Amino acid sequence: MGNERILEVKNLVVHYLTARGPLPAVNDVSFSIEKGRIVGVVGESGSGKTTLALAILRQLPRLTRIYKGSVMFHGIDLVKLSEKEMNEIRWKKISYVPQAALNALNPTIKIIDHFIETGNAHGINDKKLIVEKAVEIMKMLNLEPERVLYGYPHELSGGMKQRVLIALSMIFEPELLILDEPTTALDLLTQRLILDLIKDLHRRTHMTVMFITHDIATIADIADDVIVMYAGKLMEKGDVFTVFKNPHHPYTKALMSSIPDLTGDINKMRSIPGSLPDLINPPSGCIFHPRCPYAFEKCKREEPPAVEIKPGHVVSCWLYSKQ
Amino acid sequence: MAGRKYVLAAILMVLVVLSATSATLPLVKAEQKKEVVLYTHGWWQPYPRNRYNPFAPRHIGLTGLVKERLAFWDKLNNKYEPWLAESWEFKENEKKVIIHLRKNVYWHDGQKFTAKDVWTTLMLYKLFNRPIWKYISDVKVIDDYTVEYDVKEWSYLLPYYLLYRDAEIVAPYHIYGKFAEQVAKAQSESELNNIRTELIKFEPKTVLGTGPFKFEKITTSEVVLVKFDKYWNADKIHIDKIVLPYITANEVGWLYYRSGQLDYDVFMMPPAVYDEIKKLPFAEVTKVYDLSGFAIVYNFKNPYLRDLRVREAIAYVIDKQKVAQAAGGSAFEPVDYPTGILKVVEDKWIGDIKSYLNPYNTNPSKAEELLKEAGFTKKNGKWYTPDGKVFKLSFVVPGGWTDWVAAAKEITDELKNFGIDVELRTPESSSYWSEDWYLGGNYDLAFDFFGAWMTYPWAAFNRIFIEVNDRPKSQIQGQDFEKFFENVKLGGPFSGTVNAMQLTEKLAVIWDPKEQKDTAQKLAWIVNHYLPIFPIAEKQLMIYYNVQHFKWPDPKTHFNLWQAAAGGHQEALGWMIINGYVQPNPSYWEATSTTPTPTTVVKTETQVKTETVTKTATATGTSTSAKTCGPAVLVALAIIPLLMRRRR
Amino acid sequence: MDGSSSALKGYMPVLKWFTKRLLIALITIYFAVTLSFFVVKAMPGDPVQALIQMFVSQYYMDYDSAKSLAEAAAPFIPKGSVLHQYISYLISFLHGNLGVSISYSTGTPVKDLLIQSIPWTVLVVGSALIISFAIGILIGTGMAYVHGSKIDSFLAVFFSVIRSIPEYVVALVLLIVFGFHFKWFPTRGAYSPNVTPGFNLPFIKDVLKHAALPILSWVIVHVSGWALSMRASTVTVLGEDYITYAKIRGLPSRRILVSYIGKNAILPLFTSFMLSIGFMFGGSVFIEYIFAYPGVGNLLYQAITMRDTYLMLGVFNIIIVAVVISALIADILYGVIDPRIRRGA
Amino acid sequence: MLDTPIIEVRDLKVYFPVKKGIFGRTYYVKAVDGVSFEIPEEGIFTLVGESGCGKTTVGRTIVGVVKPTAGKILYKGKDTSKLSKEEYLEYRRNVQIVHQDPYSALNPTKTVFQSLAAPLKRWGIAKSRNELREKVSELLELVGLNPPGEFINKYPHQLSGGQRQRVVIARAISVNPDVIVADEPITMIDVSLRIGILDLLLKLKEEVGTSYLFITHDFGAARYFSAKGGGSIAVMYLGKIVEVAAAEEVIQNPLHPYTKALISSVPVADPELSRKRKPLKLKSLDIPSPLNPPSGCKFHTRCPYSTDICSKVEPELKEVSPGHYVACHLYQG
Amino acid sequence: MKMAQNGSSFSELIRNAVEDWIIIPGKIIARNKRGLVGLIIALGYLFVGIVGTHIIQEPQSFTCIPYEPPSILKWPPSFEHPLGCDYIGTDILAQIVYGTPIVLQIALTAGLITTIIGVLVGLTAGFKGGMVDTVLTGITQIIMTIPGLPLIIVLSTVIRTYQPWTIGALIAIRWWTGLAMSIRSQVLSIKQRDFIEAAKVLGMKTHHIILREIMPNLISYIAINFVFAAVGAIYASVGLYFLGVLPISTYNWGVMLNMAYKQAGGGASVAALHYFLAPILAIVLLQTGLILLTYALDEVFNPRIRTEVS
Repeated sequence: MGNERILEVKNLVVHYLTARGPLPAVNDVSFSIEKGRIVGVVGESGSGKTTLALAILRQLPRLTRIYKGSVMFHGIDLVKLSEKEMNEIRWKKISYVPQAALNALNPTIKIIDHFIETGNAHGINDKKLIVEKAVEIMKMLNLEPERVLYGYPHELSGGMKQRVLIALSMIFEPELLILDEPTTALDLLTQRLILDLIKDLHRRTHMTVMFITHDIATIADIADDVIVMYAGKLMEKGDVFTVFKNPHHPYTKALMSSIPDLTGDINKMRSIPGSLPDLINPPSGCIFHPRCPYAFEKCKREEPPAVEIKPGHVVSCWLYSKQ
Repeated sequence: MAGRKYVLAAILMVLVVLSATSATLPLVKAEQKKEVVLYTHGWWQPYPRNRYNPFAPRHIGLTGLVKERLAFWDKLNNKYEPWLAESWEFKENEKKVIIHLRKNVYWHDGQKFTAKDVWTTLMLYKLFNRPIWKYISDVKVIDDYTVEYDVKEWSYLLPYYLLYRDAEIVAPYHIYGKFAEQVAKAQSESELNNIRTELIKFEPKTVLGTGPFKFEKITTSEVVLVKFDKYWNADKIHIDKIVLPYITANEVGWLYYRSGQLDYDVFMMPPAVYDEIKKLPFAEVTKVYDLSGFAIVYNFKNPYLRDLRVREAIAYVIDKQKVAQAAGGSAFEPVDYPTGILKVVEDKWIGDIKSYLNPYNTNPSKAEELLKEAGFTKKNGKWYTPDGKVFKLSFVVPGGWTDWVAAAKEITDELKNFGIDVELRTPESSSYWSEDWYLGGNYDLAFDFFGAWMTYPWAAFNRIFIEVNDRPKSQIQGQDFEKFFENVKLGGPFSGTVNAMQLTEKLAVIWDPKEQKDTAQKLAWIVNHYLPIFPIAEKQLMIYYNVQHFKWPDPKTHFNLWQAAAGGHQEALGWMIINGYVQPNPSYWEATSTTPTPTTVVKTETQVKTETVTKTATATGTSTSAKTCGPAVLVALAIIPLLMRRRR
Repeated sequence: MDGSSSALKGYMPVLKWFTKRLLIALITIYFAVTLSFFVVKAMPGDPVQALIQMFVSQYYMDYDSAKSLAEAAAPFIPKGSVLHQYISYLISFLHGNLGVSISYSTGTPVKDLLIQSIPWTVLVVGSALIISFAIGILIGTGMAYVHGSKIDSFLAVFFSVIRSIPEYVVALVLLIVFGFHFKWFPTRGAYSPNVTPGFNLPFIKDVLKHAALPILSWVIVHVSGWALSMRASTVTVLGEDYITYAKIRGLPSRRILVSYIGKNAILPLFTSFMLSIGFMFGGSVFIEYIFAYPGVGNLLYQAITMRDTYLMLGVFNIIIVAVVISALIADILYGVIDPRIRRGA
Repeated sequence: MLDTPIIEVRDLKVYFPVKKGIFGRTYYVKAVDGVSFEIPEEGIFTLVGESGCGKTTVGRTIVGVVKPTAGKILYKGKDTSKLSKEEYLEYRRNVQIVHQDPYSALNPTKTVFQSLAAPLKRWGIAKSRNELREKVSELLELVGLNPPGEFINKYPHQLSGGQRQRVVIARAISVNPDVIVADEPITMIDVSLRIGILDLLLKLKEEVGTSYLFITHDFGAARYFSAKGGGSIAVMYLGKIVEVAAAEEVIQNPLHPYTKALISSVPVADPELSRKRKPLKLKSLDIPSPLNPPSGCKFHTRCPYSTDICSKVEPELKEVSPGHYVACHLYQG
Repeated sequence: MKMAQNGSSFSELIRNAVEDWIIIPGKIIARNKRGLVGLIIALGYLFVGIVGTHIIQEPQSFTCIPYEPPSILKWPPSFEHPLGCDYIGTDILAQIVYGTPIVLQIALTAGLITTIIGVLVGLTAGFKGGMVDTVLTGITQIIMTIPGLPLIIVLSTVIRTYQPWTIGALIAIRWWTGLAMSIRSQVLSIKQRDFIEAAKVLGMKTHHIILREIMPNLISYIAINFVFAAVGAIYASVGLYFLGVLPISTYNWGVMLNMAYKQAGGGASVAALHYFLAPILAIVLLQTGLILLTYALDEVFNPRIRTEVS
């Protein structure tokens, strides 16, 4: 695979402004995505993975601000772009498939209008052209274009909606596609179908994909690289084979053994003790230390730095720090 | 996409148009003021049917302006002056009255007015049993301009009924003749009934009369009359148009006064408003007697109120001065001697027996004495009846009549303070004047008029002793009310016993002034001493007129003209106009017509007049634009934040 | 959905639904009309009595002839037991005959009076409703955009307070200030005498001028309600995923405002808007009374003060029918407007 | 087991009337269409299936909030439809439910204490206030909310999802039930805490002797819970059980094509393995409408192995190897 | 009740009740500026309504100069007649004060009856469902089609009432319908929540489910609607007095408004303007206070905010 870094996130901090004070939903996260790779971002709810995606797209919800850091896309810092310049990049270069899909489409307009308005919004006014493109992608996604395009969102099943959203994100053949939990809330067989379709799409187009999920098994299935997040922090990142074969960070290890899957030894499965930290008053030092079985004195005092233990394999843990 | 924009634009446009047109309105009006227009109020709303039929309920009346009577009644002097009739002869011996009609009179549709029309009208009045037919038995047309009445019962009230009250000639033969002929021929009550029904359903095309003004049209807000060119006295009339905006409430009338939008009217004003209106440079207000007042009616059904001492006690508690003040300080005067005789003629009728009359000046201790004498006891500031119950009275007044309600509230408070528990009830007025309440005798204390719009005292005593709205007093004030006044023991300057009801009836028929006075005095003494009702205050009519627009007769020298407005202000206006007493004020009307541009006219006008006018006067050229902008600016201000929001 | 296979088959359920809905509407009308009949009948005050008193006091008739005249003038006042009256009323109601008024030029059919009054009310209240709805939606959307801010919370309080100010207070103040003090607008009635009713510019201008203050009073009172509901509805819609997603797709904000926020936020308000249209005949008593506007509200007030039973019933029934019909239309239109219902979710 | 099963479900059918669109016409959804199974005393029975297969309806019917259209539920061998009023109440108390969504399962206006004390008072388990406090604290300790004093006066919004679910479990066991219907108890819980909840339920089985009907869509959870607790797993499809066997047997050796398809689709947390796997491809992904289910074998429209008979004859649930039942014509001999 | 045998628990119960119903709501309202203002205004009126009539002398006519304007325009200000006098020299403040209990009684009755009927009907319809629901909803909707204000006007003439309580009840007759329908839909949605099903499964009795499970979730809604019903009743009653449709009782702001407008010329004359404005301001201030109070009421019953405070 090529080494061109299409996206580089550096020291990104995103704050939710709450009544009790700023809440760092994404806290000092740095990583990069290489062209043509599928990067899986995994984390539990509240780990900041969706916020990270929205921050890259510069489409954060109300009362949420990028506090610090940069998002370099082809060497351009997206954080510093004007809204107009950002609009040029959004969707054409970087597009997004939202989570759940149940409510992401306007219930009062037809599917085809979603395509047309998206096209119009980015300067393509030829209706025919847009419809043609939509039909093409839909066929690729095993959807019957005639039936789907002229229907309303509520007439589609969850899996179909999810596929429509993927089709919608593909009409400009973006360089980077961000998929936010595209399989959550879908039935097992539909999940499988969507995963296969994404893989298939990736094989055909070689686009770069950022795949966000809470399900570590799905990552194993689809991703080339993995980023593990916990409470807004990056815990571990690396090549998916390396990380899964040999997880270094205690959180990654615990997370893996807390998933009841079909192959593992049920007697080795156990949940991670304790609960998620309060992000407004986070624990001192390493944010995972209250739940970490290996925690020692230093973990409570100081935040661990990100250490590259192997090229491309980074862990934020005092256990692997040379200091 | 653009739908929102259009909605916004539409709203803005509507508002701009509205404000623009509103600002230009006064200018247009000013331009039209070359024709002399007089404004006075009316109360008719245009509804589909029968508004023009004078026999249908709630028809458009306009007596004195559009319709005329045979004579003008000078209420102050109880004298009659020729109007449609030129002269009349009362022949007591022959039991006949002959009336000579004015020639050169035309109906507004161009037909000549003749004796046939009088006959037609009277035949139709017969159909409805109007009171005149109590006094006459037949009407005959002698020639085109002479009518003869056969009198049934010779009475002092004959001229009143024959020339004034039932002498409004409203039914021209060429339109209503067929009905009149039917009435003349009718044999049975059922036939008459059919004619009545037919007549009420009849729909003429317009209001027809013989008066100085012709009915032009009625809109949702106004009635418009224009000068009738064929009127026999048209030369003396200098008013081209009369507009009667639809106003039914005093408070709205005041607002019209303030803004100079009425030229002549009679809305009752409370002192605050009266003072303010009087201060206006263009306004003048003259007070005349309304020839009526209000009195407390005691219900003789209530066993305690049958006791004269209790009635007296209540009279002593009430402070007439304060009650009049409450009813409307500028419009009510307390009664000096509660007798039923009106103030304006007090000296004439009872001037020499005043020393025998009781003014019932407020005297609570006297009242206490009287109640104790009657067996009442007072505990903890509350009165108890002789049989030990709380003395409780209901007091009923018509709800919508705020002056009465205010007076009643004051009386209630005074009686409560004295220790009598009074509960004030205010049923809706239409319900009050029905057998549900007052006319059915369902009250302990109630309000009624006294005086009855006539300076001759018969009307007042008739209402006190005989009937109200043709309902006998026994129905209103208790079964045995009449028994109390059948054998009244006289006192003071008089002696013996009399029957008050008979005395009242006698007063109606006698013509001898001396006898009239004697009878009236006895009745006045009875009322004053036995208190069948307790007259409290007399109403005054406040006639507002605009001196900037018109010249009016001087109230000092022509008081009788103004006093005629009592019971019919439009009629009085009509009389003043046809006799040339009302003239357009040249300084106002000529200035308008000679100056070329209306805008400047209004300006100079306001500058010439006092400063108050400038503030309230119609729009000037410069302020027009500002006013146009007003609402538009407000709307724009409301929308700006939205627009700004969207741009982000 | 396989409705397209057979057109008739596709419409059958619609027809069935419509019939059922219509039946419910008719039943509602029946019960409401019955209820109001008995309530109005229970009012004290005999209409004939009221008429007699009017004849006696205004036309100086004697009581007996006034009575016979009243009865002659009012042959339509049914006699007999209340039940009998009720049945005959229902029958004539079915024939479209609403009885005859006794207060306004006795004998005028109530229907004629209503036909005279309804257009004025429709003009004033109808346009006021539309204006207040439009302005309310604009303000509400604006507030939702800045929800949570100081301006928003200030406006929210401000509008809740405005909403609770009685409309008669607003109308009185407007009448005194703009009608009499500044004389910007005429104060009473629907049009002036110097214009000819009909389709001509001066008349229309004049009518608009007369309607301005009543409309303004209504708008001031009612705009807050719409603004607050629109704000709530828009805030909900703004939180929906499809809004965020539309923004991410880079749709122009105007498109999002109109077909995303606007359409979806107005939909829930639609039913209450339709119902307000139904209630407009009954909701303008104070304003029409204060401005002496010849609409249904004024008619009703007069009817009540004059104890004009059938006129009262006529107005009541017009309101009831209007409400039921507008609810029916709302249901049908809602199905047409909202695809989720149209295509059976 | 020799004992009578604590719950026995026989040929249960639950049909719901449904209005289609606003335009009238009532259809019947056959949510549960002839399901039979038993929950052994102190045992576990697991229902697995995709959304809409009727597994939740089975659970809700057993706890008595849904009335069965046909079929029987036997509690300790007795037909619950024939119980006396007192017996029925007793049965209801003995069969409790733990819902999927811990946010909706607790009254937001009540504190933990209030939520737990109400059933205790209702059944007279604790009476005085002190007794109630003690008992509630005990319960909280039992479900691992330590120290109880820290939780007892909290409102639901002050607790995390896992803690809420523990309170819900505590409330369910507060009335000492024999059976708990656990309806997707971990679906809404954070990934890292899920096993904790399952372990808690298993612990209660050991300590209190509760039996479970475990309902889930997650084969991993079904396997973990059933295998650890020694129960069996049943796979449901469109209101019917298509396969039943001991936990590991179903997972490792699925027979029914539907089970095969499902299990082969579950992602595996091993990149190498998952890239080698070939999931069973179905003919169609669309689940037929439950309003109008296919004839014969309900799965035949999607089954890659379907033959003529499948669309005509409905296969019965038959034992094909000891303890392994399948409803498929492929195995009907 | 049962807890009496244990003295300490009884006093604890009292302490808890005080904490729950006085201290915590107090703290919440104190935190919320609008609510605090609203509460102060509402309590002010309540104080005036209860105590005011004992402090201030009953209004008496001819005790001051008629049309005396508010003292604030004069120097030195008159403490005797802070709001001036009406057309027959009755102190306006005294009239407002003596009108307060009547207005409050009307508001309270209307609010209570509206709330009670609305909650009963809405709860029953929503909870029972089936035929009961169909019938109740049907009745409610039929009543809803009858125009509100006209119905009240007609009914007031039928009943011919002079008692504030009855007038309040009259106004409530039509107004409960909206509340009933929204309570019904709320109950329907709460009924869907799992905790209701759990309560049923736990064998909780119906009254427990209604009173302890459903009601606490509705209470803030009900409280707010109570206030709105009260506000509406004030508006309606004053309006009807102003129209002159309701029988005039002694002291009432509506009667004042009627008298000020029609008898004293408050709309047309500057001299009487203060008399006209006094009842208007009294109404608007009370309504504003009550509306502001609703903002706090919403928070008082919200467990999230309760825990933040305690």
